[in-house]
Amino acid sequence: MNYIVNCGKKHAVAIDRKGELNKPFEISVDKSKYSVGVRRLKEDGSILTLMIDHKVVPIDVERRGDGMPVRVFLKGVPFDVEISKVASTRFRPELPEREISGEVCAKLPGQIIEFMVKEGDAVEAGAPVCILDAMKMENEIVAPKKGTVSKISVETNAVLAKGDLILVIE
Amino acid sequence: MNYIVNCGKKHAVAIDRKGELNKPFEISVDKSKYSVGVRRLKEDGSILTLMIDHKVVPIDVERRGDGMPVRVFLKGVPFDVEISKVASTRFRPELPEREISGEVCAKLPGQIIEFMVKEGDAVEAGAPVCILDAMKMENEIVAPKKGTVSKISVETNAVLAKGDLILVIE
Amino acid sequence: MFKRVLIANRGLIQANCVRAVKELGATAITIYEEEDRDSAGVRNADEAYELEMRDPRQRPYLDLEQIVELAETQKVDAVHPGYGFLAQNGKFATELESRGIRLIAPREDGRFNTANKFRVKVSAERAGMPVLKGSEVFSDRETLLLAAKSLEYPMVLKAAHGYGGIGMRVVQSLSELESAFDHIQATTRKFLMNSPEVFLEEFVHGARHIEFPILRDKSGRTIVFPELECPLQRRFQKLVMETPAPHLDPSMRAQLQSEIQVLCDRLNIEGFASIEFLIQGGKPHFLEINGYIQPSHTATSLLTGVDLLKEQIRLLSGESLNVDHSCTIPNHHVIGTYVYAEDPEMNFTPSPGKVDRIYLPFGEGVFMQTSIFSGARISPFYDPMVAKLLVRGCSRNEAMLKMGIALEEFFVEGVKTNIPLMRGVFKSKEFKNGTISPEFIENADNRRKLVDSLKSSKDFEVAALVASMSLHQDGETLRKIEVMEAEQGSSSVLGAATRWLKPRKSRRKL
Amino acid sequence: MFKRVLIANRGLIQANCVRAVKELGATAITIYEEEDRDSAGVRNADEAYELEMRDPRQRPYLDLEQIVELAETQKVDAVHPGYGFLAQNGKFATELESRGIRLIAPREDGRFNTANKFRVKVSAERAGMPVLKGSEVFSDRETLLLAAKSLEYPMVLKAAHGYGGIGMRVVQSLSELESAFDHIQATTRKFLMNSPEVFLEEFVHGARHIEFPILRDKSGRTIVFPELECPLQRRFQKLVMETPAPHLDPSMRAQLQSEIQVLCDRLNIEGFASIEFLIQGGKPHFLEINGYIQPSHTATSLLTGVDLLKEQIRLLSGESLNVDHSCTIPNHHVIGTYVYAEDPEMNFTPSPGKVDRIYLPFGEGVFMQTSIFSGARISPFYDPMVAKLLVRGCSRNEAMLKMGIALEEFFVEGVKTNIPLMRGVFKSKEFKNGTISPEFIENADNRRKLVDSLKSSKDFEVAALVASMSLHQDGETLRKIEVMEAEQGSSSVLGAATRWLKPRKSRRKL
Repeated sequence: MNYIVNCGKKHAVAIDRKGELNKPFEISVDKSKYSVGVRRLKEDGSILTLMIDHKVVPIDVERRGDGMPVRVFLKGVPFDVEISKVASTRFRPELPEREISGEVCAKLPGQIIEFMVKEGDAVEAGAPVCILDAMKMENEIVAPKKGTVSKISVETNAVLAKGDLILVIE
Repeated sequence: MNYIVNCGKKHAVAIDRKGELNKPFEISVDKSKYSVGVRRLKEDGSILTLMIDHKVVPIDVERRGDGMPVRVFLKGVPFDVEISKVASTRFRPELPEREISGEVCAKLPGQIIEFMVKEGDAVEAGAPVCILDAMKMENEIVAPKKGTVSKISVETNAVLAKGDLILVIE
Repeated sequence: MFKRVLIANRGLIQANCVRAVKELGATAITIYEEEDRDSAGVRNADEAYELEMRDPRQRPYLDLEQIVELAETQKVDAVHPGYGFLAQNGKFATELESRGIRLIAPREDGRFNTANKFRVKVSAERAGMPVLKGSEVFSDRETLLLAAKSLEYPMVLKAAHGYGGIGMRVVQSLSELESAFDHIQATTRKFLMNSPEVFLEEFVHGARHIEFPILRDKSGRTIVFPELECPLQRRFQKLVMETPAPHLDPSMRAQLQSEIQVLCDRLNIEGFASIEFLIQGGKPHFLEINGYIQPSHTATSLLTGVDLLKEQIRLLSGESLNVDHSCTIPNHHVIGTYVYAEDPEMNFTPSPGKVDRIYLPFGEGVFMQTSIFSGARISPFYDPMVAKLLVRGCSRNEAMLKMGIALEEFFVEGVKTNIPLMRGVFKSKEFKNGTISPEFIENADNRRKLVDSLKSSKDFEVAALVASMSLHQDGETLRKIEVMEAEQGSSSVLGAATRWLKPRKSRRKL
Repeated sequence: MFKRVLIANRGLIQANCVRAVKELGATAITIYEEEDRDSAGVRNADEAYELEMRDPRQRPYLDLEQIVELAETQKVDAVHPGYGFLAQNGKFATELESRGIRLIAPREDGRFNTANKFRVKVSAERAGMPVLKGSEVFSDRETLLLAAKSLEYPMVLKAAHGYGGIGMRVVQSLSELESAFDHIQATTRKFLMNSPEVFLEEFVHGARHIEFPILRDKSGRTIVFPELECPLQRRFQKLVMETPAPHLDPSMRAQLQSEIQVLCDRLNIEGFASIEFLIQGGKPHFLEINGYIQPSHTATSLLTGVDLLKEQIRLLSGESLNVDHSCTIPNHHVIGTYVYAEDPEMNFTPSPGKVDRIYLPFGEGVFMQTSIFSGARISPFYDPMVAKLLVRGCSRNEAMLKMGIALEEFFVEGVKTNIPLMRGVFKSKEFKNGTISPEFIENADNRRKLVDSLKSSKDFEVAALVASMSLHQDGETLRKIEVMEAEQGSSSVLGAATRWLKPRKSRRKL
């Protein structure tokens, strides 16, 4: 399969389709050739460790909602990536329109120490709606879009887990 | 429930039947009273850590084939125990006769480097039957009982996991 | 020595205090809240007591009443507060003393040192030390506006009883000054400072920050250790520690060591303290005295072989100093790096959560203090420090080399850390020649440059390769599932493709 | 310096060599067999190559041909053998030299030191050192019987090229002597010794075992470090290391240090070596020269701040010594404990397997070198050392205290270790007053006594309590299952009672 990846500059990546996960892959990036072995996998099948030209490389990949990689970490060092073309004989992940959700969730575990809005308030995109206290730091949480606060689902001083719903803007 | 346990000397242990796993138990041993909380459990339900009178105690228990404890480890320090009486309103584990098995298994992972017997040989209890090489050390494995070698199930140089069957004496 | 000592803190300092108390032959008693129950300090203590969450707005470790109650019912004869939390709390000290319990904190003339930055500054000035230009103390807005007129922006607003970067703000303008004032007044209560008093001080650009740890017993025997430098901070908290300070003229070290001796005698300090200076253009300015042992002092222990924590407890129990003076002259070089669970790319936003993978460095001259492990949960409620990495070399160069390699080996996944950033720091010219300023990495561009300096052109190819591999791998996984399901109708591996069946949230947009 | 260095070993020494080579700015290349693929050394190396298992009777790390091949194809200019395996192998050295590749092992007059114990003994005698009464070398049974007549039982039979306890036996009688001879002749091949030559030596009862590590460059500059003592062994392998040796008269230290200087000049040694002595009744006897860095030397690095591993590589690359002599006089006390995955109750039978739980000690003056973690698998095929725990104190007393507490905090479950036994050792009068003999714990009764010394009468009550609890807990579990099944017919938790449904084998009867 062939990929065009923006990372610093555009790179053409070709992975041999006949590659087997338990044998090293022959992968070419532009003019360079790499021998790549898959060393460790997570339960969900994603890759934890690669062996690239006899060097162990722990990796992590951040993905967009649709599963496309946006960020790669090589032993913790981040690289922004954008896959601009996937030439495949088998699958081509479709990229749906992403619409901004009005759901405001806790971006970190912590405690809500103040609300700046109440239900029914109109808010501008980017306006602060509440303060989340996490690790001695007060984190301002802002409205993701313009609209009206239709629902506040927690109370002041509530302790939240990452991802808990705080309020909804419609 | 009441238990009589030989450990150094005989101890009378009484555990309040109304005890709840998530609350501290009131347990008396002879004249002493202990407050005991269950801190961590293994998946199989056995206890990993106790909180005994406000002290964290990592424990491990070795059991006989029938499940009766024979050895207790307090943070790695071994104590021989024998439960001589279980006065229960609910269950009383039965202690079946234990007959010595003629199955000889690998007591350690390692490699069989030599057999002293072949199928059909008569052996005395305690006679060496093979050498298991583990960690630079040659471990002599002896016959658990008098009898005839009815079956040798691995070959010389075979690499064995702990518990693998080596041979059978009948 | 004390018989029963209560350690009123958590994390690394808790475990380290428990160890020190046990080495001194006393009973180590400690406290914990529910989610810290499996921590090393709790595990190793002789007795550990769980605190109730009596007030949702206040963490149990700050629950002064509850802790004093426990100290009394458990009949302890001393309390070690660690640092932060109640370490500088006057009320806490008084409550304990009134019950005949000693708070392990430095004394002045036998009284608890209320850690009043301003009073100490005045004493230092009287002792003939150069201090920073600044105002008197006050707690009302009117005086604030007046005082501000006598200094230039940027200036520093300090709470008289602030600690560890709390209650200290650099301000560029009057409006910033006023909001900083309001903020400090507000946080005074939250962080249990002893009074809302503040004062203003000139801001010294690109100054170097050094401190001299000292031990002094009640008969006045004193050891002034070699200086520590913290060349890098963020939010007034230390990221790197070095001892001795690079490029500090030995004669200045000797001079400051003797001036400090004078100051300590004058204040009649007993126990452990750390005397801080700002150095600009070769000129030292007295800054403050810290009355508690901080993570940075591990570097001094490694350099000198003196267990500061243990000595601090011994001295405050009334025993006398028996450390030999040879350790006041440095014979090696020690560098330490603090590792925090936070995201330098997001201006050091805390990154609590579960550690998925961790690789720790080790080897000759490489030392770790950490309690994290694969699977550990990092609390969102406390200081996000997760590890101290220290190296010792025969020279600063050797130490820098060791730190560079150790940070390459050090890898944590699941939470974001400053490890990659610090790799860049120790590779940088600025750090090597000692011209890096404490604020250097407060600047987002500098941070980006440091991390980018780690990337070879090959790395970009590899990153592109990895992105493609991960997508390819999804394909392989999908195919496997199709095959398996075809073969045995099994759906046991369906989880393998979850990200395709129900899209995951991107971890990137925080 | 070398450009590309191949590290031909595994485990802690592999990781430590990789680190040292990287700190020296060279490319660190290493080897591994399938089951070691996730180890720290492999992870941190610049390049790692998996070895094939070409012969089921020989571990790949001993596969001389394969490793030499790799060294050649990868164009390395030096090979670090670590210790054990190929460290002392003459053939390996020759094969490499013939390809222009340096083996990192000490030289005598520029030649590879074939580590012939007997030849070195002769040189030492010529240099005027006291040596042990013994025979010439021989390799035939006739000479054996003759030579035996000239000594008394017990005596020691040594292979001229043995190492690390291999090829060394204490014998009590002629029959033991003969079987020991056969065993050594047999193992000569297995452990790749350079020849089947052996010799006999008197056995010195209750002697103390000390060694002086040295560094020497090609121009003859030499550092003789303070002595290390290994007061406790089993199967001739070290369990405890201490530096400096307790109760060694400083004048004897100085005298031996200068005699060693003479011997090294005479042999014209280049690189790292360690000179071993037996001390009995205050009288030293030269024992042998070890040509490789052992785990024990970490203690010397901690005491002196000199990275021996790094210096060894530097010196053998032809660079010159630049370590300052201050480190030849000890200013602290260091104690180290080796932790092995083995069962002291079963006469130290190896206990390989999976680590279920592990708690590591840390804190001021407490240092660990280990690569185990919860979930780690310990190989049945190699030396079972899993960790080195070191402490540094201002005095031997402080160091012993620190070691005692650190061992209490140190806990490993899943594999048996010598940790509980060592807790007993450091509590014992014998260790404290330094009268413990190296063989002390070879005796099963002594081992039992040491472990029993840890048990308070309360502990027996607690053990009884725990036994009852575990049985009670089974009951609770069963009841839960009954309830659950009644409620929802769920059998998901049935595993919880497996021990009742299908009895488990007792782990006790090995």
